Amino acid sequence: MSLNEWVLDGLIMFTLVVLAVRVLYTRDLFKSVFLFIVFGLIMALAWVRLKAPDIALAEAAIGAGLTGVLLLDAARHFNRPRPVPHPKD
Amino acid sequence: MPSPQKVTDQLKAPSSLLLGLACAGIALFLIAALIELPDEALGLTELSKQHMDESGVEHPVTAVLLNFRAYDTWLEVGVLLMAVMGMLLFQRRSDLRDIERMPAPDPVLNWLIQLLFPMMVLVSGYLLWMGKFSSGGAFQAGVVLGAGGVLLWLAGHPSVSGFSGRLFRFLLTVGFGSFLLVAFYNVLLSQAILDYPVAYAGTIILIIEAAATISIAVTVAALIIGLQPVIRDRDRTPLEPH
Amino acid sequence: MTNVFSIGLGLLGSLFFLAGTFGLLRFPDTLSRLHALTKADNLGLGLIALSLAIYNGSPAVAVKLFAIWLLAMLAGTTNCYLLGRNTLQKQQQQESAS
Amino acid sequence: MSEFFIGIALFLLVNIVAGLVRIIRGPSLGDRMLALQLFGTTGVAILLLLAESFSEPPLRDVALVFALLAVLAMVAYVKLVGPESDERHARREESA
Repeated sequence: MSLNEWVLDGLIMFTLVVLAVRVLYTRDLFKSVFLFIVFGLIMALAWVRLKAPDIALAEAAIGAGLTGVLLLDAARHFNRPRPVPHPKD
Repeated sequence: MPSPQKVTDQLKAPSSLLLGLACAGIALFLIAALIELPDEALGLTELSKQHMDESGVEHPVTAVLLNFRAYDTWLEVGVLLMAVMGMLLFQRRSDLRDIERMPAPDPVLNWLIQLLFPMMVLVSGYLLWMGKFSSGGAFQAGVVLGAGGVLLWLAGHPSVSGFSGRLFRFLLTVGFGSFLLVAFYNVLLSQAILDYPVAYAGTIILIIEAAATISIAVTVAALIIGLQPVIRDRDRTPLEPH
Repeated sequence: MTNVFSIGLGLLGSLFFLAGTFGLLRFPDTLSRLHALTKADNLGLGLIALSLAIYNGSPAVAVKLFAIWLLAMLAGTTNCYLLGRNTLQKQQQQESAS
Repeated sequence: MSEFFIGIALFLLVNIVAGLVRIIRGPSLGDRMLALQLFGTTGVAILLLLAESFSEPPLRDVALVFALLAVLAMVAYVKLVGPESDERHARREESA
Protein backbone atom coordinates (compact mmCIF):
# COMPACT_ATOMS: atom_id res chain seq x y z
CA MET A 1 0.00 0.00 0.00
CA SER A 2 1.20 3.44 -0.86
CA LEU A 3 1.47 6.32 1.59
CA ASN A 4 -1.61 7.96 0.06
CA GLU A 5 -3.69 4.88 0.75
CA TRP A 6 -2.47 4.67 4.35
CA VAL A 7 -3.39 8.29 4.96
CA LEU A 8 -6.77 7.82 3.25
CA ASP A 9 -7.61 4.78 5.39
CA GLY A 10 -6.38 6.47 8.53
CA LEU A 11 -8.46 9.57 7.86
CA ILE A 12 -11.57 7.48 7.12
CA MET A 13 -11.14 5.54 10.37
CA PHE A 14 -10.43 8.62 12.44
CA THR A 15 -13.41 10.52 11.02
CA LEU A 16 -15.70 7.54 11.59
CA VAL A 17 -14.77 7.27 15.26
CA VAL A 18 -15.05 11.01 15.87
CA LEU A 19 -18.42 11.14 14.09
CA ALA A 20 -19.75 8.13 16.01
CA VAL A 21 -18.82 9.70 19.35
CA ARG A 22 -20.33 13.03 18.39
CA VAL A 23 -23.56 11.43 17.15
CA LEU A 24 -23.99 9.80 20.54
CA TYR A 25 -23.06 12.79 22.69
CA THR A 26 -24.82 15.62 20.86
CA ARG A 27 -27.82 17.04 22.70
CA ASP A 28 -29.49 18.59 19.66
CA LEU A 29 -31.38 15.79 17.93
CA PHE A 30 -31.26 17.41 14.50
CA LYS A 31 -27.52 17.89 14.73
CA SER A 32 -27.20 14.21 15.62
CA VAL A 33 -29.27 13.25 12.59
CA PHE A 34 -27.10 15.29 10.24
CA LEU A 35 -23.91 13.89 11.73
CA PHE A 36 -25.35 10.39 11.31
CA ILE A 37 -26.05 10.98 7.62
CA VAL A 38 -22.42 12.08 7.14
CA PHE A 39 -21.39 8.99 9.10
CA GLY A 40 -23.27 6.90 6.54
CA LEU A 41 -21.40 8.60 3.70
CA ILE A 42 -17.99 7.98 5.25
CA MET A 43 -19.05 4.44 6.13
CA ALA A 44 -19.78 3.80 2.45
CA LEU A 45 -16.21 4.92 1.68
CA ALA A 46 -14.95 2.55 4.38
CA TRP A 47 -16.82 -0.35 2.79
CA VAL A 48 -15.25 0.62 -0.53
CA ARG A 49 -11.78 0.48 1.05
CA LEU A 50 -12.65 -2.92 2.57
CA LYS A 51 -13.35 -4.14 -0.99
CA ALA A 52 -17.05 -4.69 -0.34
CA PRO A 53 -18.81 -2.71 -3.10
CA ASP A 54 -22.04 -4.64 -2.51
CA ILE A 55 -22.32 -3.34 1.02
CA ALA A 56 -21.18 0.11 -0.07
CA LEU A 57 -24.05 0.11 -2.55
CA ALA A 58 -26.56 -0.87 0.13
CA GLU A 59 -25.10 1.72 2.50
CA ALA A 60 -25.34 4.40 -0.19
CA ALA A 61 -28.96 3.59 -0.93
CA ILE A 62 -30.07 3.30 2.68
CA GLY A 63 -27.77 5.83 4.29
CA ALA A 64 -28.08 8.59 1.71
CA GLY A 65 -31.77 8.17 1.05
CA LEU A 66 -33.92 6.44 3.56
CA THR A 67 -32.35 6.79 7.00
CA GLY A 68 -32.08 10.51 6.41
CA VAL A 69 -35.82 10.83 5.75
CA LEU A 70 -36.75 8.53 8.61
CA LEU A 71 -34.55 10.20 11.22
CA LEU A 72 -35.46 13.74 10.15
CA ASP A 73 -39.12 12.82 10.53
CA ALA A 74 -38.48 11.24 13.93
CA ALA A 75 -36.46 14.22 15.18
CA ARG A 76 -39.24 16.58 14.08
CA HIS A 77 -41.78 14.58 16.08
CA PHE A 78 -39.63 14.83 19.19
CA ASN A 79 -39.02 18.54 18.80
CA ARG A 80 -42.59 19.63 18.21
CA PRO A 81 -44.62 20.36 21.36
CA ARG A 82 -47.29 17.77 22.02
CA PRO A 83 -50.70 18.74 20.61
CA VAL A 84 -52.94 20.09 23.34
CA PRO A 85 -56.36 18.37 23.42
CA HIS A 86 -58.82 20.52 21.55
CA PRO A 87 -61.78 21.86 23.62
CA LYS A 88 -64.22 20.35 21.09
CA ASP A 89 -63.02 16.79 21.74
CA MET B 1 -48.50 3.53 30.84
CA PRO B 2 -45.30 4.79 32.52
CA SER B 3 -43.90 7.98 31.12
CA PRO B 4 -40.46 7.86 29.48
CA GLN B 5 -39.03 9.74 32.46
CA LYS B 6 -40.16 7.03 34.86
CA VAL B 7 -38.65 4.32 32.71
CA THR B 8 -35.25 6.00 32.76
CA ASP B 9 -35.54 6.49 36.53
CA GLN B 10 -36.18 2.81 36.97
CA LEU B 11 -33.21 1.99 34.78
CA LYS B 12 -30.92 4.04 36.97
CA ALA B 13 -31.44 1.59 39.84
CA PRO B 14 -29.41 -1.64 40.28
CA SER B 15 -30.71 -2.90 36.94
CA SER B 16 -28.27 -0.61 35.13
CA LEU B 17 -25.42 -2.30 37.02
CA LEU B 18 -26.78 -5.68 35.93
CA LEU B 19 -27.07 -4.43 32.36
CA GLY B 20 -23.49 -3.20 32.47
CA LEU B 21 -22.29 -6.54 33.80
CA ALA B 22 -24.20 -8.38 31.11
CA CYS B 23 -22.69 -6.18 28.41
CA ALA B 24 -19.21 -6.70 29.82
CA GLY B 25 -19.83 -10.44 29.87
CA ILE B 26 -20.93 -10.47 26.24
CA ALA B 27 -17.92 -8.34 25.28
CA LEU B 28 -15.55 -10.74 27.06
CA PHE B 29 -17.23 -13.68 25.35
CA LEU B 30 -16.84 -12.02 21.94
CA ILE B 31 -13.17 -11.22 22.59
CA ALA B 32 -12.60 -14.82 23.70
CA ALA B 33 -14.31 -16.06 20.55
CA LEU B 34 -12.07 -13.82 18.45
CA ILE B 35 -8.95 -15.17 20.14
CA GLU B 36 -10.16 -18.74 19.76
CA LEU B 37 -10.60 -18.38 16.00
CA PRO B 38 -8.52 -20.93 14.10
CA ASP B 39 -5.49 -19.43 12.39
CA GLU B 40 -6.30 -20.96 9.06
CA ALA B 41 -9.72 -19.85 7.96
CA LEU B 42 -11.82 -22.84 7.01
CA GLY B 43 -14.31 -20.47 5.36
CA LEU B 44 -16.64 -21.50 2.62
CA THR B 45 -14.98 -19.24 0.05
CA GLU B 46 -13.25 -22.12 -1.73
CA LEU B 47 -16.35 -24.30 -1.63
CA SER B 48 -18.53 -21.60 -3.15
CA LYS B 49 -15.90 -20.83 -5.78
CA GLN B 50 -15.84 -24.48 -6.82
CA HIS B 51 -19.60 -24.51 -7.35
CA MET B 52 -19.88 -21.16 -9.13
CA ASP B 53 -20.75 -22.75 -12.49
CA GLU B 54 -23.73 -24.55 -10.93
CA SER B 55 -25.20 -21.36 -9.49
CA GLY B 56 -26.52 -19.82 -12.71
CA VAL B 57 -24.93 -16.42 -12.00
CA GLU B 58 -21.43 -15.03 -12.35
CA HIS B 59 -21.07 -12.93 -9.21
CA PRO B 60 -20.03 -14.85 -6.07
CA VAL B 61 -22.04 -12.66 -3.69
CA THR B 62 -25.26 -13.16 -5.65
CA ALA B 63 -24.55 -16.87 -5.97
CA VAL B 64 -24.21 -17.22 -2.22
CA LEU B 65 -27.19 -15.01 -1.36
CA LEU B 66 -29.68 -16.46 -3.80
CA ASN B 67 -28.52 -19.98 -4.43
CA PHE B 68 -26.18 -21.54 -1.89
CA ARG B 69 -27.77 -19.81 1.08
CA ALA B 70 -31.10 -18.82 -0.40
CA TYR B 71 -33.06 -19.71 2.75
CA ASP B 72 -31.11 -16.96 4.52
CA THR B 73 -32.34 -14.36 2.03
CA TRP B 74 -35.82 -15.84 2.14
CA LEU B 75 -36.02 -15.36 5.89
CA GLU B 76 -34.65 -11.82 5.59
CA VAL B 77 -37.46 -10.95 3.19
CA GLY B 78 -39.75 -12.54 5.78
CA VAL B 79 -38.34 -10.31 8.53
CA LEU B 80 -39.05 -7.21 6.43
CA LEU B 81 -42.60 -8.46 5.86
CA MET B 82 -43.05 -8.97 9.61
CA ALA B 83 -41.79 -5.45 10.26
CA VAL B 84 -44.33 -3.87 7.95
CA MET B 85 -47.09 -6.12 9.32
CA GLY B 86 -46.18 -4.99 12.82
CA MET B 87 -46.38 -1.36 11.78
CA LEU B 88 -49.75 -1.78 10.07
CA LEU B 89 -51.09 -3.68 13.07
CA PHE B 90 -49.86 -1.03 15.46
CA GLN B 91 -51.61 1.69 13.48
CA ARG B 92 -54.71 -0.43 12.90
CA ARG B 93 -54.81 -0.12 9.16
CA SER B 94 -54.33 -2.56 6.34
CA ASP B 95 -53.08 -0.24 3.60
CA LEU B 96 -51.82 3.27 3.00
CA ARG B 97 -54.93 4.74 1.42
CA ASP B 98 -55.93 7.01 4.29
CA ILE B 99 -52.43 8.38 4.78
CA GLU B 100 -51.98 12.12 5.00
CA ARG B 101 -51.30 13.62 1.58
CA MET B 102 -48.60 16.21 1.03
CA PRO B 103 -49.69 19.40 -0.78
CA ALA B 104 -49.62 19.09 -4.56
CA PRO B 105 -46.12 19.56 -6.02
CA ASP B 106 -44.99 22.99 -7.18
CA PRO B 107 -43.71 23.18 -10.80
CA VAL B 108 -40.04 22.59 -9.94
CA LEU B 109 -40.74 19.54 -7.80
CA ASN B 110 -43.12 18.26 -10.41
CA TRP B 111 -40.43 18.58 -13.06
CA LEU B 112 -37.94 16.89 -10.75
CA ILE B 113 -40.05 13.84 -10.05
CA GLN B 114 -41.00 13.52 -13.69
CA LEU B 115 -37.31 13.25 -14.52
CA LEU B 116 -36.00 11.49 -11.45
CA PHE B 117 -38.61 8.84 -10.75
CA PRO B 118 -38.27 7.10 -14.14
CA MET B 119 -34.51 7.24 -13.65
CA MET B 120 -34.85 5.60 -10.26
CA VAL B 121 -36.91 2.81 -11.78
CA LEU B 122 -34.30 2.44 -14.51
CA VAL B 123 -31.36 2.34 -12.08
CA SER B 124 -33.25 -0.10 -9.89
CA GLY B 125 -33.72 -2.43 -12.83
CA TYR B 126 -30.08 -1.94 -13.80
CA LEU B 127 -28.87 -2.86 -10.30
CA LEU B 128 -31.13 -5.91 -10.33
CA TRP B 129 -29.78 -7.04 -13.68
CA MET B 130 -26.17 -6.28 -12.71
CA GLY B 131 -26.50 -8.54 -9.68
CA LYS B 132 -25.88 -11.45 -12.00
CA PHE B 133 -22.42 -10.20 -12.99
CA SER B 134 -21.19 -7.79 -10.34
CA SER B 135 -22.30 -5.80 -7.33
CA GLY B 136 -25.99 -5.13 -7.02
CA GLY B 137 -29.02 -7.25 -6.50
CA ALA B 138 -32.50 -7.37 -5.08
CA PHE B 139 -31.87 -5.48 -1.88
CA GLN B 140 -30.09 -2.50 -3.38
CA ALA B 141 -32.52 -2.35 -6.29
CA GLY B 142 -35.46 -2.54 -3.90
CA VAL B 143 -34.17 0.25 -1.71
CA VAL B 144 -33.62 2.53 -4.72
CA LEU B 145 -37.14 1.82 -5.97
CA GLY B 146 -38.54 2.34 -2.47
CA ALA B 147 -36.70 5.65 -2.24
CA GLY B 148 -38.45 6.60 -5.49
CA GLY B 149 -41.79 5.87 -3.86
CA VAL B 150 -40.88 7.98 -0.84
CA LEU B 151 -39.84 10.80 -3.17
CA LEU B 152 -43.19 10.64 -4.97
CA TRP B 153 -45.03 10.81 -1.67
CA LEU B 154 -42.89 13.63 -0.28
CA ALA B 155 -43.40 15.66 -3.44
CA GLY B 156 -47.16 15.26 -3.09
CA HIS B 157 -47.81 12.96 -6.01
CA PRO B 158 -51.15 11.25 -5.38
CA SER B 159 -50.16 7.84 -6.78
CA VAL B 160 -48.67 6.42 -3.59
CA SER B 161 -51.80 6.56 -1.49
CA GLY B 162 -53.89 5.62 -4.51
CA PHE B 163 -52.90 1.93 -4.34
CA SER B 164 -55.82 -0.33 -3.66
CA GLY B 165 -55.44 -2.33 -0.47
CA ARG B 166 -55.41 -5.63 -2.29
CA LEU B 167 -52.67 -4.60 -4.72
CA PHE B 168 -50.62 -3.16 -1.83
CA ARG B 169 -50.79 -6.40 0.11
CA PHE B 170 -50.02 -8.46 -2.98
CA LEU B 171 -46.88 -6.40 -3.69
CA LEU B 172 -45.81 -6.68 -0.06
CA THR B 173 -45.93 -10.46 -0.11
CA VAL B 174 -44.89 -11.30 -3.67
CA GLY B 175 -41.17 -11.62 -2.75
CA PHE B 176 -41.74 -13.96 0.16
CA GLY B 177 -44.36 -15.78 -1.86
CA SER B 178 -42.11 -16.49 -4.82
CA PHE B 179 -39.54 -18.13 -2.56
CA LEU B 180 -42.38 -20.09 -1.00
CA LEU B 181 -43.60 -21.27 -4.42
CA VAL B 182 -40.16 -22.55 -5.39
CA ALA B 183 -39.82 -24.29 -2.02
CA PHE B 184 -43.28 -25.83 -2.35
CA TYR B 185 -42.52 -27.08 -5.86
CA ASN B 186 -39.27 -28.63 -4.64
CA VAL B 187 -41.01 -30.31 -1.71
CA LEU B 188 -43.53 -31.82 -4.12
CA LEU B 189 -40.66 -33.26 -6.14
CA SER B 190 -39.02 -34.23 -2.83
CA GLN B 191 -35.85 -32.27 -3.50
CA ALA B 192 -33.93 -30.05 -1.13
CA ILE B 193 -36.16 -27.08 -0.32
CA LEU B 194 -34.42 -24.34 -2.32
CA ASP B 195 -32.50 -26.37 -4.88
CA TYR B 196 -32.74 -24.96 -8.39
CA PRO B 197 -32.11 -27.11 -11.48
CA VAL B 198 -28.74 -26.00 -12.84
CA ALA B 199 -30.09 -25.29 -16.32
CA TYR B 200 -32.72 -22.80 -15.13
CA ALA B 201 -30.93 -21.46 -12.04
CA GLY B 202 -30.11 -18.09 -13.61
CA THR B 203 -33.69 -17.46 -14.76
CA ILE B 204 -35.25 -18.60 -11.49
CA ILE B 205 -32.89 -16.37 -9.53
CA LEU B 206 -33.74 -13.39 -11.71
CA ILE B 207 -37.49 -13.94 -11.28
CA ILE B 208 -37.22 -14.40 -7.52
CA GLU B 209 -34.97 -11.36 -7.29
CA ALA B 210 -37.40 -9.24 -9.30
CA ALA B 211 -40.25 -10.26 -6.99
CA ALA B 212 -38.11 -9.61 -3.92
CA THR B 213 -37.13 -6.20 -5.31
CA ILE B 214 -40.76 -5.15 -5.61
CA SER B 215 -41.58 -6.42 -2.13
CA ILE B 216 -38.57 -4.74 -0.58
CA ALA B 217 -39.38 -1.47 -2.34
CA VAL B 218 -43.00 -1.46 -1.16
CA THR B 219 -41.98 -2.52 2.35
CA VAL B 220 -39.32 0.16 2.72
CA ALA B 221 -41.57 2.89 1.34
CA ALA B 222 -44.50 1.74 3.49
CA LEU B 223 -42.35 1.73 6.62
CA ILE B 224 -41.50 5.39 6.09
CA ILE B 225 -44.79 6.67 4.70
CA GLY B 226 -46.82 4.64 7.17
CA LEU B 227 -45.43 6.63 10.09
CA GLN B 228 -47.50 9.62 9.07
CA PRO B 229 -50.73 10.35 10.86
CA VAL B 230 -53.95 8.96 9.43
CA ILE B 231 -56.48 11.40 8.04
CA ARG B 232 -59.70 10.97 9.94
CA ASP B 233 -62.59 9.66 7.93
CA ARG B 234 -64.68 12.79 8.14
CA ASP B 235 -62.10 15.10 6.60
CA ARG B 236 -60.89 12.61 4.07
CA THR B 237 -61.17 13.90 0.56
CA PRO B 238 -62.25 11.41 -2.07
CA LEU B 239 -59.40 10.20 -4.27
CA GLU B 240 -59.23 11.78 -7.66
CA PRO B 241 -59.05 9.27 -10.46
CA HIS B 242 -55.45 9.14 -11.55
CA MET C 1 -0.51 13.97 -23.49
CA THR C 2 -3.85 12.66 -22.22
CA ASN C 3 -2.24 12.36 -18.79
CA VAL C 4 -1.38 16.04 -18.80
CA PHE C 5 -4.96 16.89 -19.68
CA SER C 6 -6.48 14.70 -17.00
CA ILE C 7 -4.03 15.90 -14.35
CA GLY C 8 -4.84 19.51 -15.20
CA LEU C 9 -8.59 18.93 -15.18
CA GLY C 10 -8.39 16.92 -11.95
CA LEU C 11 -6.44 19.66 -10.20
CA LEU C 12 -8.85 22.30 -11.48
CA GLY C 13 -11.82 20.25 -10.29
CA SER C 14 -10.41 19.80 -6.82
CA LEU C 15 -9.77 23.55 -6.73
CA PHE C 16 -13.49 24.13 -7.22
CA PHE C 17 -14.26 21.75 -4.38
CA LEU C 18 -11.83 23.68 -2.22
CA ALA C 19 -13.61 26.89 -3.19
CA GLY C 20 -16.95 25.33 -2.28
CA THR C 21 -15.67 24.27 1.14
CA PHE C 22 -14.18 27.71 1.69
CA GLY C 23 -17.48 29.32 0.83
CA LEU C 24 -19.33 26.92 3.11
CA LEU C 25 -17.08 27.80 6.03
CA ARG C 26 -16.40 31.49 5.49
CA PHE C 27 -19.51 33.07 3.96
CA PRO C 28 -21.76 34.90 6.41
CA ASP C 29 -25.29 33.58 5.80
CA THR C 30 -27.20 30.65 4.33
CA LEU C 31 -28.06 32.21 1.00
CA SER C 32 -24.51 33.32 0.17
CA ARG C 33 -23.20 29.89 1.18
CA LEU C 34 -25.76 28.41 -1.18
CA HIS C 35 -24.27 30.55 -3.91
CA ALA C 36 -20.78 29.19 -3.22
CA LEU C 37 -21.83 25.55 -3.30
CA THR C 38 -23.35 25.50 -6.76
CA LYS C 39 -19.85 25.94 -8.19
CA ALA C 40 -18.48 22.90 -6.46
CA ASP C 41 -21.52 20.90 -7.48
CA ASN C 42 -21.55 21.72 -11.15
CA LEU C 43 -17.97 22.45 -12.05
CA GLY C 44 -15.89 20.49 -9.54
CA LEU C 45 -17.62 17.20 -10.16
CA GLY C 46 -17.87 17.89 -13.88
CA LEU C 47 -14.15 18.58 -14.27
CA ILE C 48 -13.16 15.53 -12.23
CA ALA C 49 -15.54 13.35 -14.23
CA LEU C 50 -14.09 14.77 -17.46
CA SER C 51 -10.55 14.13 -16.25
CA LEU C 52 -11.41 10.53 -15.41
CA ALA C 53 -13.21 10.02 -18.71
CA ILE C 54 -10.18 11.29 -20.66
CA TYR C 55 -7.82 9.10 -18.67
CA ASN C 56 -9.99 5.99 -18.96
CA GLY C 57 -10.68 6.45 -22.66
CA SER C 58 -13.55 3.99 -22.88
CA PRO C 59 -16.71 5.56 -24.37
CA ALA C 60 -19.02 3.45 -22.17
CA VAL C 61 -17.32 4.73 -19.03
CA ALA C 62 -17.46 8.27 -20.39
CA VAL C 63 -21.21 7.99 -20.93
CA LYS C 64 -21.71 6.68 -17.41
CA LEU C 65 -19.60 9.46 -15.89
CA PHE C 66 -21.55 12.01 -17.91
CA ALA C 67 -24.84 10.54 -16.68
CA ILE C 68 -23.66 10.72 -13.08
CA TRP C 69 -22.63 14.32 -13.58
CA LEU C 70 -26.02 15.19 -15.09
CA LEU C 71 -27.79 13.52 -12.18
CA ALA C 72 -25.67 15.40 -9.67
CA MET C 73 -26.42 18.68 -11.46
CA LEU C 74 -30.14 17.90 -11.46
CA ALA C 75 -29.98 17.18 -7.74
CA GLY C 76 -27.82 20.23 -7.08
CA THR C 77 -30.07 22.69 -8.88
CA THR C 78 -33.31 21.46 -7.35
CA ASN C 79 -31.72 21.23 -3.91
CA CYS C 80 -30.58 24.82 -4.20
CA TYR C 81 -34.02 25.97 -5.29
CA LEU C 82 -35.74 24.07 -2.47
CA LEU C 83 -33.34 25.26 0.19
CA GLY C 84 -33.34 28.86 -1.04
CA ARG C 85 -37.13 29.02 -0.99
CA ASN C 86 -37.23 27.35 2.39
CA THR C 87 -34.79 29.88 3.84
CA LEU C 88 -36.77 32.78 2.40
CA GLN C 89 -40.02 31.43 3.81
CA LYS C 90 -38.39 31.11 7.20
CA GLN C 91 -37.15 34.69 7.06
CA GLN C 92 -40.62 35.93 6.12
CA GLN C 93 -42.12 33.95 8.98
CA GLN C 94 -39.70 35.51 11.43
CA GLU C 95 -40.33 38.99 10.07
CA SER C 96 -44.09 38.69 10.32
CA ALA C 97 -43.73 37.25 13.81
CA SER C 98 -41.59 40.11 15.10
CA MET D 1 -1.33 8.11 -12.35
CA SER D 2 -3.60 6.16 -10.02
CA GLU D 3 -1.57 7.64 -7.15
CA PHE D 4 -2.57 11.07 -8.42
CA PHE D 5 -6.27 10.15 -8.34
CA ILE D 6 -5.95 8.73 -4.83
CA GLY D 7 -4.23 11.94 -3.83
CA ILE D 8 -7.15 14.01 -5.14
CA ALA D 9 -9.61 11.68 -3.38
CA LEU D 10 -7.69 12.22 -0.17
CA PHE D 11 -7.79 15.97 -0.68
CA LEU D 12 -11.57 15.84 -1.20
CA LEU D 13 -11.97 13.77 1.97
CA VAL D 14 -10.02 16.43 3.86
CA ASN D 15 -12.51 18.94 2.42
CA ILE D 16 -15.40 16.91 3.86
CA VAL D 17 -13.73 16.73 7.26
CA ALA D 18 -13.18 20.50 7.23
CA GLY D 19 -16.79 21.05 6.20
CA LEU D 20 -17.95 19.11 9.25
CA VAL D 21 -17.43 22.33 11.19
CA ARG D 22 -20.48 23.73 9.39
CA ILE D 23 -22.57 20.71 10.41
CA ILE D 24 -21.55 21.10 14.04
CA ARG D 25 -21.76 24.90 14.23
CA GLY D 26 -24.91 25.28 12.17
CA PRO D 27 -26.37 27.74 13.06
CA SER D 28 -29.57 26.90 11.19
CA LEU D 29 -30.75 23.54 9.93
CA GLY D 30 -30.59 24.90 6.40
CA ASP D 31 -26.84 25.45 6.76
CA ARG D 32 -26.39 21.85 7.85
CA MET D 33 -28.50 20.67 4.92
CA LEU D 34 -26.30 22.72 2.64
CA ALA D 35 -23.14 21.12 4.02
CA LEU D 36 -24.74 17.72 3.48
CA GLN D 37 -25.40 18.61 -0.15
CA LEU D 38 -21.73 19.51 -0.66
CA PHE D 39 -20.62 16.29 1.06
CA GLY D 40 -22.87 14.26 -1.23
CA THR D 41 -21.28 15.71 -4.36
CA THR D 42 -17.79 15.36 -2.90
CA GLY D 43 -18.56 11.73 -2.00
CA VAL D 44 -19.60 11.07 -5.60
CA ALA D 45 -16.32 12.55 -6.83
CA ILE D 46 -14.29 10.47 -4.35
CA LEU D 47 -16.07 7.29 -5.41
CA LEU D 48 -15.43 8.02 -9.08
CA LEU D 49 -11.74 8.67 -8.38
CA LEU D 50 -11.38 5.47 -6.35
CA ALA D 51 -13.20 3.49 -9.05
CA GLU D 52 -10.55 4.57 -11.53
CA SER D 53 -7.49 4.20 -9.34
CA PHE D 54 -8.35 0.74 -7.95
CA SER D 55 -9.98 -0.23 -11.28
CA GLU D 56 -13.20 -1.31 -9.58
CA PRO D 57 -16.07 -0.39 -11.94
CA PRO D 58 -18.81 -1.32 -9.40
CA LEU D 59 -17.87 1.81 -7.47
CA ARG D 60 -19.32 3.89 -10.30
CA ASP D 61 -22.67 2.27 -9.52
CA VAL D 62 -22.28 3.32 -5.89
CA ALA D 63 -21.60 6.87 -7.08
CA LEU D 64 -24.64 6.68 -9.38
CA VAL D 65 -26.88 5.68 -6.46
CA PHE D 66 -25.47 8.51 -4.34
CA ALA D 67 -26.13 11.06 -7.07
CA LEU D 68 -29.61 9.65 -7.65
CA LEU D 69 -30.67 9.83 -4.01
CA ALA D 70 -29.06 13.18 -3.25
CA VAL D 71 -32.39 15.00 -3.52
CA LEU D 72 -34.26 12.77 -1.11
CA ALA D 73 -32.87 14.18 2.13
CA MET D 74 -33.40 17.74 0.90
CA VAL D 75 -37.00 17.17 -0.20
CA ALA D 76 -37.66 15.45 3.13
CA TYR D 77 -36.12 18.36 5.01
CA VAL D 78 -38.13 20.97 3.12
CA LYS D 79 -41.39 19.06 3.32
CA LEU D 80 -41.17 17.62 6.82
CA VAL D 81 -39.17 20.08 8.89
CA GLY D 82 -39.37 23.56 7.35
CA PRO D 83 -42.05 26.27 7.45
CA GLU D 84 -44.19 24.30 5.01
CA SER D 85 -44.59 21.48 7.47
CA ASP D 86 -45.47 23.94 10.25
CA GLU D 87 -48.28 25.27 8.10
CA ARG D 88 -49.49 21.77 7.39
CA HIS D 89 -49.36 20.95 11.06
CA ALA D 90 -51.35 24.07 11.97
CA ARG D 91 -53.99 23.20 9.37
CA ARG D 92 -54.30 19.71 10.79
CA GLU D 93 -54.73 21.07 14.29
CA GLU D 94 -57.46 23.40 13.08
CA SER D 95 -59.39 20.74 11.23
CA ALA D 96 -59.17 18.28 14.14
